[in-house]
Amino acid sequence: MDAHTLLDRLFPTGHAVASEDTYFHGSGTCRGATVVVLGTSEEVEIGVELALAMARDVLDVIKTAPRRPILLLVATSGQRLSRRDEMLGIHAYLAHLAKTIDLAKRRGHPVVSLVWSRAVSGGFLSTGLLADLCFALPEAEIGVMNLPAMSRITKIPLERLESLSLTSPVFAPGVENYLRMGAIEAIWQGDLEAHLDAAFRLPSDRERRRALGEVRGGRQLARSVAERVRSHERG
Amino acid sequence: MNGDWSRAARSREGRVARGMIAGGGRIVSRQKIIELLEAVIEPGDRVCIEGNNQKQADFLSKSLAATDPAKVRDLHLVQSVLALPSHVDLIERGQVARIDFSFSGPQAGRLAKLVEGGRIQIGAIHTYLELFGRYFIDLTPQVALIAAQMADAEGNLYTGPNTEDTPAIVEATAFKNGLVIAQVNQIVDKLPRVDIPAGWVNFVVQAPTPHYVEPLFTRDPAQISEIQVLMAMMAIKGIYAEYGITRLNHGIGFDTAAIELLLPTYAAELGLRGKICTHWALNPHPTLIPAIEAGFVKSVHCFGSEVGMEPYVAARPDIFFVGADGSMRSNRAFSQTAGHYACDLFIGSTLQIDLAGNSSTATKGRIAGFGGAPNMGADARGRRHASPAWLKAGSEDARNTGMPRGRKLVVQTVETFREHMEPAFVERLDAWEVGESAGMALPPVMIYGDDVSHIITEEGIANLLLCRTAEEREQAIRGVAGYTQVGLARDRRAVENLRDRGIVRRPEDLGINPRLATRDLLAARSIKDLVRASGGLYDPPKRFRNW
Amino acid sequence: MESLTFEYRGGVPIESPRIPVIAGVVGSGNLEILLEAEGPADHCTIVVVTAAAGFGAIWQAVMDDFVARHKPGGVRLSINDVGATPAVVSLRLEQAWDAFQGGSA
Amino acid sequence: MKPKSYYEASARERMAAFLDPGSFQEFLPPTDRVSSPHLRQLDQPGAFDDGILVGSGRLAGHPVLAAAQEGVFMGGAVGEVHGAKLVGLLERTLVTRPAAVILLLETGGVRLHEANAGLVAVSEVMHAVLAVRVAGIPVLVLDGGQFGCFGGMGIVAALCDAVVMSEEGRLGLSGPEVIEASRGVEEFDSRDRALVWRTVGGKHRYLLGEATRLVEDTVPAFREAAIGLLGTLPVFGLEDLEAEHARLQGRLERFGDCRESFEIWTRLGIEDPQALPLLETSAFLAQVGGKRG
Repeated sequence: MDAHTLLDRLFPTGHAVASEDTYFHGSGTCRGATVVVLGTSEEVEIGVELALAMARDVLDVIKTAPRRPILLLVATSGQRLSRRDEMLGIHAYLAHLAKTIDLAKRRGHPVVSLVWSRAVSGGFLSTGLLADLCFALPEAEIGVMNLPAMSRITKIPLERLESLSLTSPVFAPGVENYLRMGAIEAIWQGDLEAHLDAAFRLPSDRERRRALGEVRGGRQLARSVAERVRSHERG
Repeated sequence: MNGDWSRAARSREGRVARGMIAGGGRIVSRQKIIELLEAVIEPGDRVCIEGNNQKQADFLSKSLAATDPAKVRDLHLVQSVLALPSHVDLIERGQVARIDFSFSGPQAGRLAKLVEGGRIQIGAIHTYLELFGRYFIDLTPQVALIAAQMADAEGNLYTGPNTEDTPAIVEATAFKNGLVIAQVNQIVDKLPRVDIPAGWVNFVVQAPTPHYVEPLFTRDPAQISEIQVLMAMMAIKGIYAEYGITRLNHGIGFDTAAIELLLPTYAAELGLRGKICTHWALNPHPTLIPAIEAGFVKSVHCFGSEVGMEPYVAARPDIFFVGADGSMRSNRAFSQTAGHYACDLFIGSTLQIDLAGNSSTATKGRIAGFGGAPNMGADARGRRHASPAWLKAGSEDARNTGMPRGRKLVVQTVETFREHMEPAFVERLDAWEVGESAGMALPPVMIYGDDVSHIITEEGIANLLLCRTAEEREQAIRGVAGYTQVGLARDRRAVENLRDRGIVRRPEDLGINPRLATRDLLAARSIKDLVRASGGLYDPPKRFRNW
Repeated sequence: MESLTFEYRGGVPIESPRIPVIAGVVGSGNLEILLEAEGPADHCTIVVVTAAAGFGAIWQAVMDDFVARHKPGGVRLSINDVGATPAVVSLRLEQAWDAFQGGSA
Repeated sequence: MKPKSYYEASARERMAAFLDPGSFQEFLPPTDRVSSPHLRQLDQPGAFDDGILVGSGRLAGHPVLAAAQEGVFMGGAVGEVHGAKLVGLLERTLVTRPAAVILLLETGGVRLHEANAGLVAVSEVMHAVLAVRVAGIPVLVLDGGQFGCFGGMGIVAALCDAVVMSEEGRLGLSGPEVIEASRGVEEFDSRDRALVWRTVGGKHRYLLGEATRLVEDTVPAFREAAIGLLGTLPVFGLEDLEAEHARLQGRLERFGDCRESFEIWTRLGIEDPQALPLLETSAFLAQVGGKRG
């Protein structure tokens, strides 16, 4: 699916989105409400320029359109792998983007993200995962590293990783796995407009993903361990 | 018999004449180097391609491996190392019939395959000094391909800090009707000093890139373990201090680097400054810098230089052998001689030690050789001058009866298990099998057991000098072999008896608390600390930096 | 990976109470040892999880020596190992024991 | 004897020497054996603390919460439990309101053996750090360990109020080895350590303004710097982010075409930039003065 098809399905009554290469931003109308759209396509690597451009748009939305819902459409193969970007401090650019999204949420903008193609590592951390709620299309790919590469680095035989990944959601890429982690709230099929409309009404809080992860059997310890530290009696 | 006494001399004249045509003069352009080599080398020649574990005549070696195998063939290589891929390429191309060498390090696996496949005959694997000796007896090169830093237009050479093997090779070749061809990094109007006179050199070529130099003796202090610190404490307190070791050589490795870095701290606390480790035969190890700066060291003569140490060495002419031009002079042959005859102690590590104390670094599927260790790690039977350390060791040696004499201390320092739980102590050295599979007349032993005076492990020190019988010797070795099979099979009572006699000594017997063996004792814990200690003079290769 | 358990009796009961100590770090060629006051007063239980399988006999010998040296009673040692050599294991054991006795790790 | 090197110390040694003596109280200590449930099935030994210690203590008398990652254990990488301990500590802050939270980070980022749980955990750490700052409690990062601070935790560091680094510290997103593996040695020669350090090391990060303080590689030096930063007030409004935006935009405009850190240092107006890597920290600070990006 290309970005236009996606936007048409999300906003069948209309959208005005400007596209600059692999980054698009604008707005769409969802059941009569205007939604800010910020998205990437073609599995772009997020480098310092793109992170800064996105942060600029988020700041502008905060200034010009108070409390307007924001939809992040995520398609990224991760952060840009380049010595020059590292030299310039790409971690700080992605952190800045994250801070702007966080500020938007605190200023009353509901923020929802949808992974519609790929979402990998740093690119995902500083965009989609910052949303109140994160959704995915069934054909999306989410992960940190493919199993052959993981096998090379960890020196664990590929066959072992492959067979374990059939039962364990914890290391192999996959939308279903992230659903079980609690990171993906739900997978959207069928009427995307209806899903989007409902998403902006759903409650969300910081601990929801942990709770979901536990209920769905993906992260059985994260919630309880965090809770034990938080409420530890000494100190 | 009548008299044609100049056949070899005429042969050289012929070669030189052919070379002058092929190369277009004494100073040969690099484009013509292959033609030159094809013109001057004859089938069956003994050829030496200079190279050691540091500098390499790499351009000439590569050029030789690009000559026409129909013209340049049946060579007999006589050289210190087979370290470059091009050395082995030459053999694979079928241009070499036989090799006599000392060390093959990185190419050890490829060489083993060629030998197994019957593609090459090995004359012998020598020590450096031994091979240099044979240059002057029966393995004199007809052609020597050498490396120098600079030449002038006449062909005088400057070898600089990395002189290494050059004098030995050139001396043998040039004065026995051989041909000397030098690759240089630069051709200049005036040399800083003349290391090799033009009259001993036939052709000079400027290489496209400076000859390769390996920073072989650089050990990053960050990688020294607490166990190595502990063993270094034992070496200093249990051996250096007890014998009063002032003249010595250290093998390469983290074990000896740890000793060097404990001199200004631990040894100084023991009051040993000026009493031990004053005179060295040693490459300029960066890890020796703190000891030099602390005033521990009076003199160091070097086999070769070390990448990045040149400015520091040049700024310490009271310590190092530095020419009037201000740069160091090294000489492997002389330093090996010094290590053999003028030092009271050698300490180094190994991969395997057997029950008699024989040690070897030869492992299956590799033919590596030992370089200089066997000369450093051997009692010099020809030594006649006395020193307190030498006399004390001699007086302890249970085999010395009758006529008093001294002996050298030869110390092996090993952790009982290496990485991946490979035991350092074995019933039978791999060298037996290696020797058999390579068709060698002898198993490749690095240091023979009867030359070893002490073995240090994390468990303690075994003094083999004091052992009266082979059985005692075996139990002394088992007694420091830790949890290896060899160590576990010890006779515990016998070992305790040896301990009572001071033959086996534990850290606590030496007054050393292993829990105090921490990296905090190291005078430098990083390469940067070494740079600091040198006052910024040491300029380490970039791969060793973390700044 | 392999799990090994060693049980010893006849130890000298430690003076209680003792604060648990940890020595070392789980990393290549290294190990962590957790020493706790636990179990019957003359027992010493040692549980080793090691990345390097097949060295049970060596672990046994190292632990036998440690127990013979200190006669720990009412003590549990828990070890996570990534291929530490016996030299390192022994050193960490001594460090842990020393700290357990009230010294510093 | 020299003071304890921060670079060489273990997480536990750092924590003990960093906080006021004897003040550290650990939550979920090793005796609780709260370790990774995922490593064992991949034949990897776990650690009793899953490579991170979290707890409370005092810094120059002030109550603080603190966490320290152990780089030697799996490169300090974040797994499910490791991440949850960090998240729990940060959230505890909102309840106990200490003077600051101090993170002694040493990490390659997400632990591959439990990559999905790790990635989600890092995102929760990000949320938590921001929540703590919004609550008016400063979050300070110390970065001077052997494994540096990379991956998602590099982003986390940049979310905090201040970062204290030593020259030995490294801070970035993708590690040099990762970039070399996927883009080739021409892009980033990870074995050229001098290049690595002038690209992501403490001095360069200080010059860019990404490291708030640059200190000598000793635990006491880190401690002193952190004490000095205790009064830092988190600022986190729209204007602050606009200022941050302008700063990052300015950096891109000024240095975006540079291929080497030396060029950046030259443009900062520093004399003899080639000499900077060799300078001791104090000499370095004197040489660069206020010339920072």
